[in-house]
Amino acid sequence: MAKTRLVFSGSGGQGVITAGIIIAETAVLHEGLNAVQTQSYGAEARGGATRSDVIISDAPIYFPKVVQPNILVCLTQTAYTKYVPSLRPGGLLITDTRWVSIEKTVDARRFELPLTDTVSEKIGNSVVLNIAMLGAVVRLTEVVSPDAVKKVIKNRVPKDYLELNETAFDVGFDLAKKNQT
Amino acid sequence: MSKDKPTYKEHRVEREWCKGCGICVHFCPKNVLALDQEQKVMAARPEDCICCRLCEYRCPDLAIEVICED
Amino acid sequence: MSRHLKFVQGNVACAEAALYAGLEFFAGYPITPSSEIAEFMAKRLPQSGGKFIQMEDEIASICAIIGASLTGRKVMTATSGPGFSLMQEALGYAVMTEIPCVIVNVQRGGPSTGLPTHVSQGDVNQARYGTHGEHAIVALTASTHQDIFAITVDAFNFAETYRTPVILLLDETTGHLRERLDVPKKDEIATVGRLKTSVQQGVDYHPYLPREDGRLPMSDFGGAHRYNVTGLFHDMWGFPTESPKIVYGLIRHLVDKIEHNADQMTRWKEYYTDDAPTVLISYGAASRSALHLVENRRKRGEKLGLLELQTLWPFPHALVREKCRHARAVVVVEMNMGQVLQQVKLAVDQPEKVFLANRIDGELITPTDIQNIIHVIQGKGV
Amino acid sequence: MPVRDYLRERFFPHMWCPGCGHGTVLNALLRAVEKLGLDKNDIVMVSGIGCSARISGYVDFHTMHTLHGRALAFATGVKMSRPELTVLVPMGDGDALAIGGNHFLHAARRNIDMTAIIMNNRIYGMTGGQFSPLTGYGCFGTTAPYGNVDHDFDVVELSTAAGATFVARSTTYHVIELADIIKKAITHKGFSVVEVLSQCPTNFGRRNQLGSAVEMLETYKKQTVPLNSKAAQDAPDKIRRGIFVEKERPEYSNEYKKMIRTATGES
Repeated sequence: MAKTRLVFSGSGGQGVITAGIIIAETAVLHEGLNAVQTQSYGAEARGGATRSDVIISDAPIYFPKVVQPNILVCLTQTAYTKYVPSLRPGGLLITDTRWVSIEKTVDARRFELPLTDTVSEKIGNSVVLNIAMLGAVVRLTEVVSPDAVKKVIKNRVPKDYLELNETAFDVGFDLAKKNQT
Repeated sequence: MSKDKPTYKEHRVEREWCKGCGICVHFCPKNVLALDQEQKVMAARPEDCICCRLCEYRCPDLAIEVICED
Repeated sequence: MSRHLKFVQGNVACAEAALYAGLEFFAGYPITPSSEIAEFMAKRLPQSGGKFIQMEDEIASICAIIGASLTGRKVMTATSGPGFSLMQEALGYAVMTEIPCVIVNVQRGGPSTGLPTHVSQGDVNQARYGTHGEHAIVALTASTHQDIFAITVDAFNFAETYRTPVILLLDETTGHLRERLDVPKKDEIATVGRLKTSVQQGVDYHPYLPREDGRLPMSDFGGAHRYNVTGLFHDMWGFPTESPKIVYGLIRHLVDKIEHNADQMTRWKEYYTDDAPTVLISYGAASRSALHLVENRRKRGEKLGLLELQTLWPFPHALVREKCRHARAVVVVEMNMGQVLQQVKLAVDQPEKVFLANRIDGELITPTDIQNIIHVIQGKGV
Repeated sequence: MPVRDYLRERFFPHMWCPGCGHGTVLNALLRAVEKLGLDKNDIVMVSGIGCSARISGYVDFHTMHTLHGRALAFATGVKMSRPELTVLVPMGDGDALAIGGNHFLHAARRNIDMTAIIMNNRIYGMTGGQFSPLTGYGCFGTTAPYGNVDHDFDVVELSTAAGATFVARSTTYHVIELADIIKKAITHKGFSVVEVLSQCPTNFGRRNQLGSAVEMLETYKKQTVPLNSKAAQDAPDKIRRGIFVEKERPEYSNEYKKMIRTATGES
């Protein structure tokens, strides 16, 4: 397989780092692949610009940062403006309709998904936005299997919140599926 | 039954250790001690010793031992 | 799926390895980007009967582990640049008193508080020269989690074997990076235990009289032998002395026990160095970028080689000289102004063929950065 | 003399000046240890740097002569690792309260079971008489040639506020009392502080016209009063001696032992 280079971007507290960790951990622990995850963030614990880089490959991965993602997720307008120029032409762009308006044409497969709105509507708890986002990414990229991701989620999430997270994953997954025509 | 008072035997002085500060001499309640010509402590009036051992306790050089028999 | 497979940060790989090596006592003070190690220890050490203590600062942390080591425990602390600066005084004490301990420095940008969440490799010289007085030191590094694990076990083994503090120079990138770690099975990597004296109670034990092989068996504080430990120059009983003969002998001993065993402590990896006219020398996170470039260029037929150093101190001059003998150009890839570069220049026959590819802005040097510098060098006709 | 069994006699006479109070502190400490019948192998003494710190060289325990101000940090590592050992930490006033002030506060806060003895001679003796955090306002030192404008700490108040569970003060004149207080401090389960007023005739006495060692001891005799005594009531300005704090609070090593039981699920 070719290297899959993902960048999840948003603001601190949205959980993009956790989402990156989950998909990378899935690749390593359940898919027999190599993966690395790095992150960059400001000094703020909440609210600053945050990005999580993930590379997934069946070959060894040395340089761990993503320079040119072929999959980019933007959960804020700031992140969109900052990172969209780095997206590899022909890549995949996922944005949240609530927070991001697409300003110009990008040479990419574009998915403007109402992630936040759907999560709020169907779950009523936007804290799991990142897991819904992950569901959409998994559906659209097929880089790891949804069942494997759920195994990782099960291991990482406290028991009381497991169902909430699993539902969120499915909501994102189905939303992507619906938009995939 | 009160115990007998201890009987004084001797002051053992580690002469090499004594630095002649005079603390023991000055604070001896019975004026037993004195510094000799080499500025080392000695029991000048041993017969007056009451075995209170304050010289032994107070000596910064750990140079004095008061030997008494209970 | 292997039961031992984990997906963790480099800091956690280091911490897992420390437990594997037999760590029993950890003292630390929170500092980015090393705090994950302390957090791991706070949770895991009490589970295995070990002890974790959060001290009031980094000075107290290193002092506490030295005290604990003297009672027979394997010990470690972890910090980053500003904390490592504070530790220099007691690092010298551990050198002088020959007390085994491991000090992890997850490097960040400096000087001063610098760049807490960004990478740097600026503490190579501080590890060697940060504490005052003449001495030798052991400093190790690695670039992947599997290697961080192995080198951490080495760090404990060297500390115990040579009775010395060992510094692990990690960096923000590898420390925070998550990737796979196959935790080795028990006994898969050899671990060195504390060498204890066989001298029985009642027989004179000389804490600072080396055996014929140069090693100093220890006796635990609280054990059968009472002795003195001091940061002053000391005799074979551990008592202060100013005798020029003893002072000379002790300095020689402290330096020689490291320098004379440099071969045993030299760890490295090499990629295509045999036929490469251009050899890259790198370490830590920077060497991941270097290897990325080397592998990419090889696919296109360009003969680049890489020597990845894992032992930085004692510096492996002979190794570097050997691996660079046939190279027309040597490019040192590091994230500082040339701290390893200086050593490489000392090591090779022609220092003028040694160049620097660096980055000092808090960002991980990229394969492209290195490629661009190689182009410039080649443009010079090398 | 039974206490000589605790000495490393080959290093005597010791290096302290004639009349130095530190020898008397050593004397009283050994008497306390002897009365408690402690085994030499069960005692660790950790000292810092300065005249006071040399005390560790003279006692036949496990001894560690460490860095200026850091003795309590080293000692914390020892005690955490081997809680069954008796840990004694003699310190000078600069050692304990200037460079080591923070370590002192935190050792007290943790209430880790060790005995800190602050040998207060109000000066940096070994380096030649520079003023210390206990020199006091108006006194003279080589770095206070016009009279000190720094105020001093009250060790008892400081230790109490920091959470020490045993706090006492005595002097090198009141040797019977001193040995008894040190004995109680060692027995106390928790962080114990004993401040001992200890004369430095060479570098403090001389520079402040306090006379010889004998005269300095006379001052301790006249200017201090037992806590809660009639004499203390009559003389509110005089320095109090005695045990100021003696209370129970969970001890650090014990608490950690409990934490291990929680962590391993044995509780």
